[in-house]
Amino acid sequence: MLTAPSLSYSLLAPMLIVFGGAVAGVLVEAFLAKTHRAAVQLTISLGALLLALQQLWRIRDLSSTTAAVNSVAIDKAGIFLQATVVLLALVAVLLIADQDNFVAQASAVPGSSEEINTLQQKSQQTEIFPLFLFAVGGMMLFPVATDLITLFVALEVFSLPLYLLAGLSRRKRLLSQEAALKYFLLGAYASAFFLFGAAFLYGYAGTISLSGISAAFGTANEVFLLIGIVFLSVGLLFKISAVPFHSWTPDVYQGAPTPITAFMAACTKVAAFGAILRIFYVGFAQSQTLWQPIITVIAILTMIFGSIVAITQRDIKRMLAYSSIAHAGFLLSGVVALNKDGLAASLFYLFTYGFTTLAAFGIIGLVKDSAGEVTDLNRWIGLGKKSPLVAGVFAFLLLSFAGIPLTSGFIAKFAIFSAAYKSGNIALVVVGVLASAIAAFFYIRVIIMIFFTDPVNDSVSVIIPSVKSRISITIATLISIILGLAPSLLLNGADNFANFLR
Amino acid sequence: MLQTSANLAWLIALPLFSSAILLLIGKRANSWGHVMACIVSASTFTIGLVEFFAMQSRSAENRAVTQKLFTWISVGSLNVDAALLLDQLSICFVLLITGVGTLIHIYSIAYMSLDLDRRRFFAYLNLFIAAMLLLVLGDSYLNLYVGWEGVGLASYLLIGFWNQKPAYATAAKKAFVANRVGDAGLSLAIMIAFATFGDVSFSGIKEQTELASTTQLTAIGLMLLLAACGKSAQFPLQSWLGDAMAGPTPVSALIHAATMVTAGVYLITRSNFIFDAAPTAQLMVVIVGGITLLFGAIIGTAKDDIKKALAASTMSQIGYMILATGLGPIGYAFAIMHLLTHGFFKASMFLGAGSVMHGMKDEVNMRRYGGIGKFMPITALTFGLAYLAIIGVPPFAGFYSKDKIIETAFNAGGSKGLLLGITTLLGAMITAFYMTRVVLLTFFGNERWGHKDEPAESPALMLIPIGLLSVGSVVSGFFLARGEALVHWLEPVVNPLKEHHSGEFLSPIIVSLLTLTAVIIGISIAVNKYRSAQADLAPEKVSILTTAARKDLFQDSINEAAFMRPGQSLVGRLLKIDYLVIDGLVRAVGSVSLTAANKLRTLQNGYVRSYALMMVIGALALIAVIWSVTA
Amino acid sequence: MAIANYLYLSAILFTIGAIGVVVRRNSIVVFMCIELMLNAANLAFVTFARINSNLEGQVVAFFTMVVAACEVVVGLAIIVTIYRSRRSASVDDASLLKR
Amino acid sequence: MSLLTVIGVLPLIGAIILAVVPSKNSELIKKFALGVTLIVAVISILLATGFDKADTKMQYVQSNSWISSFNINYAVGIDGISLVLILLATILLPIVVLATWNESDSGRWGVKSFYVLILALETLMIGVFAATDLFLFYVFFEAMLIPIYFLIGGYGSGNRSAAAIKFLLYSLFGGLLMLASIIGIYVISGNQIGATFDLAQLAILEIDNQTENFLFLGFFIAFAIKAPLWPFHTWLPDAAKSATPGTSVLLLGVLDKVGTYGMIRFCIELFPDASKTFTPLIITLAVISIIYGAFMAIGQSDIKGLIAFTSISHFGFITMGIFAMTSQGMSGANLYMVNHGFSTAALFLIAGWMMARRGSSTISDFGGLQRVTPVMAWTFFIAGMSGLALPGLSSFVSEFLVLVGTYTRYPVAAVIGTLGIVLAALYILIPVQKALQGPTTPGNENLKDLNIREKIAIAPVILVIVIMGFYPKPVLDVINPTSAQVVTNAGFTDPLAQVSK
Repeated sequence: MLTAPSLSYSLLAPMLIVFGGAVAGVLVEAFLAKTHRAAVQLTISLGALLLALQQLWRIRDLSSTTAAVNSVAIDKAGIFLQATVVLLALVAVLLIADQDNFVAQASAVPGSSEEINTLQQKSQQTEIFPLFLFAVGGMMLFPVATDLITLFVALEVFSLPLYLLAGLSRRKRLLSQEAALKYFLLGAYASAFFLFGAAFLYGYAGTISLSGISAAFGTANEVFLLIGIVFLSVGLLFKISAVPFHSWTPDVYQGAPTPITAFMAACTKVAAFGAILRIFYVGFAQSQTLWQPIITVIAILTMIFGSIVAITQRDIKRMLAYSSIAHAGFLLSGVVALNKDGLAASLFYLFTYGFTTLAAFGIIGLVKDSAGEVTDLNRWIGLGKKSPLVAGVFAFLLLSFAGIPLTSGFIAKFAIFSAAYKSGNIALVVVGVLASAIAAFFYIRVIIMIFFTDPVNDSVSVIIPSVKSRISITIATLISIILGLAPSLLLNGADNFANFLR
Repeated sequence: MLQTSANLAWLIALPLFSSAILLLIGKRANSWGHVMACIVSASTFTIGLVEFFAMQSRSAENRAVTQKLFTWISVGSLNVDAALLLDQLSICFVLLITGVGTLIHIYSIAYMSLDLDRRRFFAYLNLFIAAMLLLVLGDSYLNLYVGWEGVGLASYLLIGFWNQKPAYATAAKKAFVANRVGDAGLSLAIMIAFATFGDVSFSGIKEQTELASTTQLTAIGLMLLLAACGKSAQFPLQSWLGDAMAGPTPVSALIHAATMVTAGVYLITRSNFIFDAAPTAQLMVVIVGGITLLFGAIIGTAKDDIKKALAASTMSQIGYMILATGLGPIGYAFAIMHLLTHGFFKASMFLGAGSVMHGMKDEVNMRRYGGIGKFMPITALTFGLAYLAIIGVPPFAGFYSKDKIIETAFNAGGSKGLLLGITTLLGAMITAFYMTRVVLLTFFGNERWGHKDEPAESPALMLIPIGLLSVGSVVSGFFLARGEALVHWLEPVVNPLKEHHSGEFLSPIIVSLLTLTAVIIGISIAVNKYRSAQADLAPEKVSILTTAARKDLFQDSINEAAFMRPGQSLVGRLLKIDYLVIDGLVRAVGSVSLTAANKLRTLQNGYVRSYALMMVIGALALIAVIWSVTA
Repeated sequence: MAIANYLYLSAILFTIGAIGVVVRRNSIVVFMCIELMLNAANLAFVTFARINSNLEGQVVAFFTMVVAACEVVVGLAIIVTIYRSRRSASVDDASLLKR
Repeated sequence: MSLLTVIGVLPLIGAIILAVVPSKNSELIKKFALGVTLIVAVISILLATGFDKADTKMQYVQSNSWISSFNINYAVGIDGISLVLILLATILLPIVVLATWNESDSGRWGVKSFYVLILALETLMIGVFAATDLFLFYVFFEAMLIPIYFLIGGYGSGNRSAAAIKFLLYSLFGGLLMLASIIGIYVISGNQIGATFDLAQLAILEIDNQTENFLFLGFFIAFAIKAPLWPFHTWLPDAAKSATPGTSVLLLGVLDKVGTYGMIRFCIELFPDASKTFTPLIITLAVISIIYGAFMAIGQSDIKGLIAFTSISHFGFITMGIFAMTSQGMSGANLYMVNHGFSTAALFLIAGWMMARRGSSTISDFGGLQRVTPVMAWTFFIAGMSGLALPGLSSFVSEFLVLVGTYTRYPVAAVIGTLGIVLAALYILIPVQKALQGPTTPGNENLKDLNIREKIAIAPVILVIVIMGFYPKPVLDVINPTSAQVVTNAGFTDPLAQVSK
């Protein structure tokens, strides 16, 4: 007799709540009057995320590999990653809630009378909230998925909403749509690689579970394994923007609405790195001699490429995109390290980097002129004089990106490099610090523009942020500062939670 | 164990504090500063005398006294106390410095009376006295070094006293730099001494001299010689002395004639235990002294500036002393004797020259003098006495001291002795020539100053010191040489009697006769040449030798060609290299990164298809890499 | 027929898809090429399921089809919007974001 | 809580109070800053009086866990070497504040930020010398860059932002190399004795030669940039030319000492074998620095550039003394750090006043100052004499110790180094002649001499320069035991005198 598969809802609750919230959001979008939608949607999103967070706290000491028929592993690291995603999403949703950034009706042709009408009537559509929640749900699933198909589904679940969200900017719509198209086409392309790789891994191991793949090492056809690892990696490396699969990053970061860029930059990294860590630590740990060299090379290329190309960027969002590429390189050192320290360091890094990124993009969203956001760096000149506080916070965040001591970015870098050193990847550490030196240059260049160059007569100004943005930026900045001064608050946690169930 | 004395520190402290007070209080001390400086100087002389008589009353072995002030530098095995040593050698200097110094202080009150900065001048003079006393009282090379550079500083300040004239400021700088070269030698000597003996005190090194190798001692000796060359204007570091005449004349008398420039002689004499055991270094000392005594003498023949002529003479006379110190144990005493007598007569001459300048509105060109003797009889008389002393006419002071040196030179033995003897003899002849020239051009002949104001005799405040000094130039030699008083006095310090009169080449009488002959020849040539000559203008058509002498034997040109210009071009080149190469490399890192960034940016061409292509290539490359690594 | 041939076919299809994305300009065609790649992967799954004699691969194929359908929905939405804005479906025209 | 922590934290509290309290009264802000720095100076003197000179162990130690997962502690303590450097910093600071009273008025962000930065910098300076935890040291080491960067970029003159960024990038580059080495030694400690950053424990690690060499280089390059040693020096003249005089004093007088301090504390104490291996190279670089810096100084037409290059020459001496590995060289180098701090402070402060009065930093724009502004000219002269190591002034003792200490082990280096003292005469006397002597340059006739505030500020510096020249014993007594300890721990003994009694 067939028995229904048993699901431990208690352990899956966080994800289910978020997905439930997303579905509720769709219903709200369909049935509720336009005037109330925005408030209700925000409430649902916040509620779902907070509830999920509470559930994560509840299950923080539990673990199971069979929560969903061997497809999902609820373990320490998984919970940490999920919590990171949820926390980041909580802060990000406040940024996203500033509807001003989003197109009122996505289907309206840019510049058409239809678009103008919807803007005038303030009949803003609020599909971004359910899309956002779906993405968050996918991101929560991705790092805890333990078989290839769940991974693939999770990947698509969080990617597809992001493709759409990238195209929803109210201003510069052509660029936004282009970003969406590029993101979608390349993302789908990468997914195809991922799936093809998954097929070969299945062919190699005869099973789609990561532990099965690990167990099969030494008993099966290594060519399949090799093809499988490479193609699967292409899909994963694409998501984290590792060179040479990074090309979408600058274009999409620049074109997407800034709150979405913030969300994407912070949360996608966490989810994708979470999955990579699990796949490589659990699935490919045995075959490390196969992949460690290439991931090392990719990490090195990524650090250097991101750092160098960022030097000449003139657009702040684009520059941070390249910066995120460089950070992906640093984070890959944690993957290569393949030890507990590497995992703990990566967890810490993802957390701090996420909040710093959110805050940075949040601030970028504040710098505006009459035509909307100003991302051209030349027009940021002299911002320090106009609004010292915002400029000062932004400078602090840049220093954190650069990894100057007393910022969280420094502790993160230190942690991840020492893990890499411990695993014997000294070259990676040396290149890492050199790339950091190059990277410091472009962060500091921005600081110079903001503080040390006399302002030209320009209409650029920092708008007074809404309460939501203010809360969001403040929280993110505070977390970044606190983790710089007292990293133990999180490091110990990361240490305790650095454990994958196999 | 040496006796201690609590007075020594006062010798240095008094003038030092006085100097500091004068500098710190500033203009408010204008009215009484010079008086205080003189009193302080006189007090030091008194202390010196007290110490001298106390010393005399003790037996020869117990005459030296010390005073430890405090631990100065103590690191590891290097222990240097700030401690003073007053022995038979240093008391000579103490008396000379404070005695002549006091006279010159008094002289300066009148000489500098019109100068607005007289107080500052006296502050510098006191500073000099303090530093010079430290130089001769220091009980170790390091303490000596402090005084050594201290007198250099005082000399720098005083040469540049009128530094609003750029040439004077340059002269001061030149003196300091040339001295620094010598100082570098002294510091190297100290380093070598410390590495060799683990000690830098005179007594500590003296005890261990026999243990050291000749090479080590020679190295120390040569470095000490370099130091002496710098301070005493000996070849090849002599060129600063002539320019140093930029300072006020009392300075020239005190520092650049009587005391500071003789510090080199002191240093070598003080280091007798090293030179006695290092023949090569000793030979170098002799050579340097010999060259310089002729060098200075030749320059002296062609100088029209009275102070520069005297400066050249100083250089030459110190050459005698240095030469003497290189002649072994017996030479030290004679060097010191000549040093002391020279201190009297040269100071007297400089002050006399100052007196003439005072009367001649600061004119220094002797061709603008003439017949001054009848307007300034006392000055002329004192100058004349000093003149007789320097050329070595018996029984004036110079006769006793110079004759002894010439005699010792002849007795140095072999061809070396002959060569040295002839050199010193030649020097004596030229000295007689140029000094006679100075006297004739200045005090005799027709009046050439070309204005109606007749020069008047200087005030008593100036004449008294000159008079006292000229008395010294007359009698000092006799007293010092009588019964070899100085030789015996210095015996405990330099042990001169061991080889005394060992191999006599020429008897003293013959040497004296030879010398007198040389002097007379020199005088006659000068008298012949300048008795009736129209000396208004320096002759244009002159021999190459004269031209060379007028240009200081090309010393400045050589220095410029050998050091200054290469140095300047090196600096210029380094400035360029620093910017283009070293900083250029740094900037290149930046521009390479920028270029790379701009090149790499072009990969990001905006086309989805090329992004996709990059991904494909990336994937293929990964497969290729793994394949090649694993297979 | 040897079962390996299915794998070769899968590889060929995947390659055709991959090349198609690189060489074709029309965004619809590019998208179809990606679908082709997904299906090539599906074929590989099914083949491996056969080779490994278990059903997991076949289950995956169903999942993939569903996901691909979702992708079509999202993809076409984006492409159509772009087409309406630009009156062009060429992927090369969407190249404002660069450098 | 250790007294050390108290003096470290006080300036920071001051900075925070300044930053938070909304006051626009710039006089009040300045007086507050002066008060804070004075209090810190007084307490630091108390600290010194309670210091046991004979004890070579760390004193005033305090250790609290900071980042437990990496075993990083807030661990501070001082020995003789760090004590004198802390004193240097705390004593110079009120002087700088007083001396450069009006320096911040024309800055980019006003007076308040200037003093917030200065006070924050003081905390970091104390911290960097007091840290006994490698990680803590690194944090201070790097964090120091930020206030200095803003001080140069915001309050400097000329091409200030370019100079600031050059300084920052250069230092960051070195710092990151050092980070790699820190990570290395941390990991090695983890493998051998359990991960730690405690200096005393790190010193006993056994590291294989090749690794040790690489780790050493990471540290050394960072410190050589900081010090700076040829050929890593090109940032310094630019920074010194652009920074305000007060900033330059802190930069050259105190911050750059971190480089030479680091060479002793980290390069030598942690990697004695590698230090031995690289000594010939380092001595060579030091000698080149001495001569090169001197020649470059001679060629400078800008007074700030001149002081910067003289410092490069002096840092050459310090480095040479350190790596001579003799007690004289080591003590001399330590003393040199202190002395150079004061004499450079004097030079820069007075040069700053000269420039502020004349509106130019070109040496030849001055002339005849001795007559117009005698006090200013005299103080500059004394500072210059200290710069050329005139006996009787402080620098002489240290320079002599360095040379003598070097000679006993590396005679050739010492001989070449001695050439530096001749060149020193040139690079000091040439500007002295141009600026102080000669006829008064037109435009300078009415320059004002130092006012009371300036006199009060400079007097202690001159006093220290003179007293330390005659009586360096109190400082040497503090430095000697630790220096000797460093030499011994590195496996060296002083060369014996070649002949023995």
